Amino acid sequence: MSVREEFDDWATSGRDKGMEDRHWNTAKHALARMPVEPGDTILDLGCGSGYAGRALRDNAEAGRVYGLDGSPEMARNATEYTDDSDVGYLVGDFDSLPFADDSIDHVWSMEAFYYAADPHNTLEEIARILRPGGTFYCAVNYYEENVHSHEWQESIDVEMTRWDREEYRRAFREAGLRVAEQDNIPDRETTIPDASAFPTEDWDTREDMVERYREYGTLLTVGVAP
Amino acid sequence: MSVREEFDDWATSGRDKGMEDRHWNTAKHALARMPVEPGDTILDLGCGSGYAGRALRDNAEAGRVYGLDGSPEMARNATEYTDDSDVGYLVGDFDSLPFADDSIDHVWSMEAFYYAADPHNTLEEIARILRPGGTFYCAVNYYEENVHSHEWQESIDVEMTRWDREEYRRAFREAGLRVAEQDNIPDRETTIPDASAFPTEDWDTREDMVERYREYGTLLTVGVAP
Amino acid sequence: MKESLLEILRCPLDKHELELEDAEYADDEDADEDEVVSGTLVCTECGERYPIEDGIPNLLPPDMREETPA
Amino acid sequence: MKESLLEILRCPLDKHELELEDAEYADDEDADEDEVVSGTLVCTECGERYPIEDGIPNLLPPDMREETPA
Ligand SMILES: Nc1ncnc2c1ncn2[C@@H]1O[C@H](CSCC[C@H](N)C(=O)O)[C@@H](O)[C@H]1O
Ligand SMILES: Nc1ncnc2c1ncn2[C@@H]1O[C@H](CSCC[C@H](N)C(=O)O)[C@@H](O)[C@H]1O
Repeated sequence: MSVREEFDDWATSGRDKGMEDRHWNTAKHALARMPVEPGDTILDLGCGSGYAGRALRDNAEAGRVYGLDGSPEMARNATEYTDDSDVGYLVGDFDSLPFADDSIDHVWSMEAFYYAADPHNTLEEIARILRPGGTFYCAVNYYEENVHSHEWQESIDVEMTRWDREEYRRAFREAGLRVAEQDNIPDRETTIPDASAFPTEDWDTREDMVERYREYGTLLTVGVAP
Repeated sequence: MSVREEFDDWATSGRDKGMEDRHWNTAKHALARMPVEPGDTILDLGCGSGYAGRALRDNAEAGRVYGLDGSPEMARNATEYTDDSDVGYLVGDFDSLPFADDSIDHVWSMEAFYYAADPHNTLEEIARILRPGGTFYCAVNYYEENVHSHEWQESIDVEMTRWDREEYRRAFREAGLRVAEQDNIPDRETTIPDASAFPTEDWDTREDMVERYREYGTLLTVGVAP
Repeated sequence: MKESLLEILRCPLDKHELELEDAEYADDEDADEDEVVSGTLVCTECGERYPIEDGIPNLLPPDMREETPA
Repeated sequence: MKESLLEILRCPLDKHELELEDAEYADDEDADEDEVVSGTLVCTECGERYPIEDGIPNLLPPDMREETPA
């Protein structure tokens, strides 16, 4: 199934908003670290509901924010959620970014990068469009060390790339990006029930759920164009 | 008073260990973000008791770690706290770093950078010794937005530089470093007593103490050599 | 989309500049700049055409753009 | 200090290489490499001398090195 078919479906059934709620718990901490200067141009890859761009405009004085998504329905929803004319959404694919060389100050991507058909090529595309000194904030919950995420592939028809921390660092460097930081950002807000509630529908043990959210959380890798 | 006189005194009266305990609450989170590869050479500027270097050797497979301090007594204490021969301490000054160009993979500094007599020159020195792609992790509790730190200067005889977040970013860029992230790392571990305990010796209100530790915490600015 | 996006937008295939054709604009008096509601973006190099619908430009490579098969 | 530190250590004043003189080594059989306990580091360019005491090299610029005044 194509990205478009899979995620148009998610968008029309309202899953874009559900993801926004869940991802915000860790995304907000990563977004707060971005060294955004007033007027900067920011691109959100796989923007979904587009919340990251709206937050960067509201809190970080970003100049223009563009959200790119392979699903037209996602881009349509995102457009409806804002009337800020300095936030724009467009349809496009990670492997053929429709931007000029050196045209973007910062690229953000949450829970989307690993859907790229050719992630190494996507990193090269990101390195191409970033101006020297621009950053790529790549946040993922689906990665090798997070064993609790491995089964997600079973319910998604788009092939997902499952790198470990070191593979992320290496791939960034191969694409010409400097690696500035790598971090696990814990999700301290998702409610974890008392031990008596386990097993739940999704979790065998409380320990697993604690490990997934409070320990592994979101893996952030920050690259910088040289 | 000179750095040496002020801090030799701190070292011989055991304040190096007190700082280690307090600073570790936030320093460990910043250290965990460093993209250290096995074998990397790391320099700790103003190392005090030298805990950061020891932690990087134990947890991040750093190859060699050097701690530099302007106080001979600090360097002496730090040397005594380890028998790892790949950790070395030396006496030197921030404004005349005794290292070759491009010789260091990562520079770390906790609660020390602002003592530099000429911080802009120190940043240029750091940019000089870092290899391309190397990072500078600069962590400070004393900075403009942290109003609760302003009075510290009164009890320290070395002149301290009090930049705000933006001044840190600008100074890094002026020295030729890319700014990859800036973040406030909360100290969630320092015990904050019940409201009934306030005012305490150090704090008028509980709100102030919460703001100081849980909100402002430690300001981290990460620079990358291009 | 705002017309100024054209400054940095490029053809996804060959990264050349795009020209806006058949543009229709929103009649919003508050807008400080022209808001394109529909039109076509044409690559100045390869001639490939990309639609703008409901203000959203679709810059998918042409082989990914076709409608969902039934 | 380990002797290998000399590979990256430089004169703080002019950043030229340093030469080790009058070195005394620790007689530690476990050490995989020579551990210098005392000696002098001499700048190959300006001739400035930096002491190593108790294994700790002091690379302060000479005007910051003098003993604490009484
Ligand atoms: N190859 C590709 N090109 C562009 N977008 C893609 C893509 N593969 C997946 N996506 C988009 O990436 C998104 C992943 S879901 C994450 C959405 C949002 N960032 C959030 O945090 O909630 C989906 O909207 C999907 O349509
Ligand atoms: N100009 C300078 N050059 C070198 N070291 C300096 C210096 N100014 C201050 N220092 C050192 O910086 C240290 C600051 S105290 C912080 C120590 C340690 N990093 C910790 O986190 O606990 C002191 O040990 C002091 O001697």
